[in-house]
Amino acid sequence: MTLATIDSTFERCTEIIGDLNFPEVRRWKDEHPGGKAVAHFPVYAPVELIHACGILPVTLNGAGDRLDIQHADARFGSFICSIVKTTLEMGMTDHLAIIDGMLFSTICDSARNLCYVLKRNYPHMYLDFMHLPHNPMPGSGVVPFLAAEYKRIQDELEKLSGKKATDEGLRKSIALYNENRSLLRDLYALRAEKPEVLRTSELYALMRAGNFMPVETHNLWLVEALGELRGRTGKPRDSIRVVVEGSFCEQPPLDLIRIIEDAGCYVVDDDFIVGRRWFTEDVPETGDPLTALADSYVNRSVYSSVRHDARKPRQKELVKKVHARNARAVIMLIAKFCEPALFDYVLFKRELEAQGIPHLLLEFEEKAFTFERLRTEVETFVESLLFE
Amino acid sequence: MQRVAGIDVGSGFTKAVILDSPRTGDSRPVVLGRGRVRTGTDLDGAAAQALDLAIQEAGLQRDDVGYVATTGFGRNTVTFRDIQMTEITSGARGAHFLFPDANAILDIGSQSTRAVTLGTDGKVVHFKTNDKCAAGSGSFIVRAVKYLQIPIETVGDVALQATNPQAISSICAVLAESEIINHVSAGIGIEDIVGGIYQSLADRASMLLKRAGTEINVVLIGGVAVQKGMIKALETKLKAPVRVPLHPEFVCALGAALLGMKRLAAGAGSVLSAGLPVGSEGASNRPSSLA
Amino acid sequence: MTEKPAAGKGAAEKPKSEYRGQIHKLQKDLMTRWYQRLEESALTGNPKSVSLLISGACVELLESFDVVPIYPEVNALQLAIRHESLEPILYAEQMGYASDNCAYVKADVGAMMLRVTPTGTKMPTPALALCNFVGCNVYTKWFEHLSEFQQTPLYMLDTPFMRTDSPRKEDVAYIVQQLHEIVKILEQITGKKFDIDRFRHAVQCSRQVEEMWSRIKRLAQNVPAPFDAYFDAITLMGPLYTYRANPKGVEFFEVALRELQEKVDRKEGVYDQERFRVVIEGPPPYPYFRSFRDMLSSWKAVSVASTYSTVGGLWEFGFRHDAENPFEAVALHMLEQNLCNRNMLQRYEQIRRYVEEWKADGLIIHFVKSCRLFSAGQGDMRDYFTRTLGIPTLYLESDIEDPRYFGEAQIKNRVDAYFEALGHAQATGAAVAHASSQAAGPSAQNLRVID
Amino acid sequence: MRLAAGVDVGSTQTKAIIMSDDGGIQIAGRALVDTGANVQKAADNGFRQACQVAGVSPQDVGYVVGTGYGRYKITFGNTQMTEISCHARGAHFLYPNTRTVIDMGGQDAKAISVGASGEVLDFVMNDKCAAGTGRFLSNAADVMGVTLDGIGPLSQKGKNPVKITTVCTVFVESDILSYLSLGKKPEDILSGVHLAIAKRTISLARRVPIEQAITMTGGVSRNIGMVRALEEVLGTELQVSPEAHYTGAIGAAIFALEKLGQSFESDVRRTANATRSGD
Repeated sequence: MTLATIDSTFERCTEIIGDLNFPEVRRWKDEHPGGKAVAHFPVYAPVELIHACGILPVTLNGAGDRLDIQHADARFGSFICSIVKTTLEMGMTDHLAIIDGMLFSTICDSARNLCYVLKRNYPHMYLDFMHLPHNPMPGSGVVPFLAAEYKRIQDELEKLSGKKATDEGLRKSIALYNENRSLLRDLYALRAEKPEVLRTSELYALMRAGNFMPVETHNLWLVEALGELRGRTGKPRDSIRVVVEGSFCEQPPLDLIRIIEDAGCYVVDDDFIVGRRWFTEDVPETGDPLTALADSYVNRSVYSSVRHDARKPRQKELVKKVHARNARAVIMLIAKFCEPALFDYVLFKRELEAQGIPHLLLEFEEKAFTFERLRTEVETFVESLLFE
Repeated sequence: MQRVAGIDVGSGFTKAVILDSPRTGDSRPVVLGRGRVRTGTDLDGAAAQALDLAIQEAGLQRDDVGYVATTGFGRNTVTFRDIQMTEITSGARGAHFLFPDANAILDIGSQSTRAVTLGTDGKVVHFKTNDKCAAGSGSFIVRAVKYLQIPIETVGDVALQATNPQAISSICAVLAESEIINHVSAGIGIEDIVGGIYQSLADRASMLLKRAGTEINVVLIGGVAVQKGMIKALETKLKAPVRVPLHPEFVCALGAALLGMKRLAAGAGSVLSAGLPVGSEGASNRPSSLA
Repeated sequence: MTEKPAAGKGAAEKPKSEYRGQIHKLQKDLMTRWYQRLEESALTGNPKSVSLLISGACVELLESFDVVPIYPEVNALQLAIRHESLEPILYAEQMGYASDNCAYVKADVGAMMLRVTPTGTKMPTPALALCNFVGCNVYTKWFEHLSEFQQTPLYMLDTPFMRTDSPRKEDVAYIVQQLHEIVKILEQITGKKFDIDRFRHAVQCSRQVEEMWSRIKRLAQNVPAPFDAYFDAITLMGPLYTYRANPKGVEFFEVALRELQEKVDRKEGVYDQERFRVVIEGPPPYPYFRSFRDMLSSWKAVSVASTYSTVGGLWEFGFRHDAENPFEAVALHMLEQNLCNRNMLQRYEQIRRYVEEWKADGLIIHFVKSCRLFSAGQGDMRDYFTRTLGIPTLYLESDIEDPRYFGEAQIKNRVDAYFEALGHAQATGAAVAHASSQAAGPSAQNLRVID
Repeated sequence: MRLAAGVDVGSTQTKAIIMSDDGGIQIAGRALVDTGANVQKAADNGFRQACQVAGVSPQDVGYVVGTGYGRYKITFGNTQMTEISCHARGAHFLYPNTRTVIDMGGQDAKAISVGASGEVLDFVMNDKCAAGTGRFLSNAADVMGVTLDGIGPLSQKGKNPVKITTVCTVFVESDILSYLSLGKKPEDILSGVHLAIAKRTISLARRVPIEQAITMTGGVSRNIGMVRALEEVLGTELQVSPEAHYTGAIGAAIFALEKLGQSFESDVRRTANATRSGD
């Protein structure tokens, strides 16, 4: 497909992420009769595996404000985050009918229990839980363990799709996703360098749209967008450079990201949909592909609140990120009831204060659509840094 | 002579002050007039009305006002503003102006409670708002006294008579009301119940202050600041005196005017004098340099 | 219609529900001894101490090195039950913990910062924070924080979650490999050489304790039940975690089993007349432990089984540590044989067996805000038990640690209404669906939903 | 003729019912008083007023059952029952075909699954957060400057209900204020508020089987906007009695009547058994 201008790309992306009917997934299924789609939460999933089994991976982002919760509350109750409830609500209102399976992993206790609640209510759906390890120590035998876990998942996925994944096919999938991650890294670098050229809300929409389309298509869109953006100019604004941290799973509404920008922030790095950008460098495209994926998970991945890695304390990694992007402050943007992020905040706060980096804590819900309180807080934060 | 107006468009009332520039280098700006009207649904109109009242009280004409700074939830809807800022920023500036040695501000409004720690020059260093529930805010008191059938004006004094205040522990304002009802059912005296309400408000406020960074030298502003029971409960909790401005409601309007004055001195043009249209919202509308 | 017992604050008669035999005294002695050993460790550096989590604990390994376990969870629950949890919770919130974070963690961290211990005795700084997190992601955070605040080395004993029907051989191998790493660390900490025979002995002790503990739990299948498997079980759980792998634990459980068996022989129940038998799911509201117990007592309702008492280990369905294969046994226990590492559907099945085999009238689900491992999805559990199985189910919400989430009047209201309904059913022989598998038939029929 | 009474001491209002079994069970008198700060007095006043209306002396009333939050404060009562049992029984009296009760009061919202003879099969109440109770409505009314009685009818005029993010009773105020500042019509805002509560309530109510016929009870049942919103969300009609407000007291009075007569008790048993075997 050709895209007239970059703006229409962004517009199309915004439409895609706002459509609970998964139009691009439907299109793929129309083009691939009998094809299956397997969904996962936005943190990390071995999409290469899914892809190599001939299945379309789909990253779920809940239902935002487009679906009222009328059933899921009865199953999950108070003090549980939005994405868990809206995902279940989507199931209970047939919005997930196009999805043939879901793969969960060790994100948090609520998301894990969701896997089994879905399993009871949808016994015919492929629902699996994957243990992503927390002990990266060399003596722990972690890489063979994870490779074996991937093999188990692969076997299940092959049963679902009726197609075998070959090593060659796996390497091809790895290459495709390497390209996707590399393009996203380029976009992130471009935004950090020229935030006036690429708004975060735009980058975010472009990235998030990739959750719902084949990686081959997304790669095309990204290449095209990068090309156009390199020629784009923008008037620099008097904004502060901030790193946004904490919304790795439940995703903030697009409008909330706009509010942060409008209040006078240049977001120069973030952990939105961090699962799409999980590896800091390419996954090896040679050797045993499952081992390559497992080894990459253990040794070449980004830090995250849902993964323990004693070698890389998250608070230190965040400070490194702030310096690397030449940011002045951090906005902790945390989904309400998101326990991993709320716990990590304590250590982030200590470290940021020790380093003299100002920060602001905001809690959001993906299903929210009025943000007056948050707007006031972000503006105050900006004012406190800008006003003499 | 350049006068500056600060207008605080709050959810209940809209407040305006007119500030006069200092005549000599070392003197302080002076408040010439104040105006206050119910906000209602026409925010721009309310701001204009409040401004007119303040101008009237100051004995001035509209043309005498050279710069308008707005704050409060309706700050962005005032069409004739030159600059806007949040009520947290303006509250900090206003309180600092009145009490230059204050370290922290506690703003207990009808729905929200905020704790702000101040840097030198009244800059906001940290702030925390009651994020979860409004059981710690003013509207909670209003509803509680409605249930207890005592006039709001006297509630502060009733609380002073408490001998054994009964704590309210619920985090939800409505459930806190059930707790009050349970206390009533258990035959506990009104003064101890009201005393307990203030005590819980003070506990929550102290928590917010701690999370914002300090509990020392606190200035109390906002609608609840006039209630003696609240002041006493806070002082007991913080084990230190708490200061309250003479006109606690106007602190944010004052702070806005003060920052507006700074901007004007830095050479910013005025919408009023230049007759320029004001942008609708967002960054485009924000002055290019606030420093 | 059923007559309601007098209740409310200061109600005159409260049915005696607590059993106080020799068990109680011995339990006190053992727990005191444990705290003394911890204090000794704090004062002299010996014995060495290691922080550990209750669920799926590899306490046998520690025992073989003479290392004393510190259980932050026990610390937290002790604070709550003594009504001392709020202050440390507030302190932790001041440090930046959110009101929605697990209050167990907040109470423990806050108490550590304030240098408060529930018993007033000194707590040692552990030589190692050994995080056997078994399914609870909050545990990983908790120990990361402890390690950070206490400057203690951390070992993340990564336990694969029970995502398949039984543990995979790769899972077992992965854990065994980590256990061997821990052996090396413990050798360094203690300066002692690992002794496989001591390890086997510890494992053998656990095996004996498990056998007796299981038999005790089965005693509650008797009508009347000789003890309350939710409230009284807590008394037995202390020694189970601290002295399981030690001959002292074996001694304790021998006495406990004998005493409770004697009660059964005398047909002595928790109440003079047991009226209701329930299964309780979820942790107790520790800050209101007594009030909650009184609410059930006022209806002469006894809990005959509880999931909370299987947090440490799930032995009543047959699992025993095996001294022949001690490492594999510990690995299996961590993987499969404790409540936390099992998935929701496995928990549903466990509760279903309780209701049937322990002859219960109904199920009480206690949702605790702090623990999403337990609570997330309990609404679905309720749905399964009421609609699919036709078992009368009461759903309550409060917290395990934070007193601010216990609405006494509200909870009492729900408890009373539940037993009013059960009582009505008993009196008229009618309506509220009976707890048996056949209930899925006719009673499920009138449970259609309008959607 | 036997006389019995039910007194429902609620958080804001106390309701009393005198019931007689003279030629079938019927209501002989009713009274409604504000609870206020003295619960005991309110219960006493309510009971006496109801006796007066019924033209009987308090001594003639053979048995009194108290219910509601203040039930333990009723000194003249013989026993007490929870309002859950009483609402089920009361709704069954008003509409014998009732299988589900949706009760919305000031502090509580509950759904009760009711058996053929008015017994509680299952129930669910609002959780630790009071979201979605009647208090939410009165707060909204306050913010909008509309009377509590006025919001229901006004909301019916709303054609384009706004979306309400929060069901937190207090934070809804800022939602409403935002909409007002955006120039939304009061009726559309109120319509949105009613729908938000209805959705939240039904979402919780789905924990029990929601079966036909559904009877709505409690103070909020007088709000037509709420009744319609619930009907919209459920896709079915609700039964709302003019006596809905008294349901708890009615149920309590019936329990009291039962208590008076052993024969009545066995009637219930027979009915229950008959219904079961008829299944």
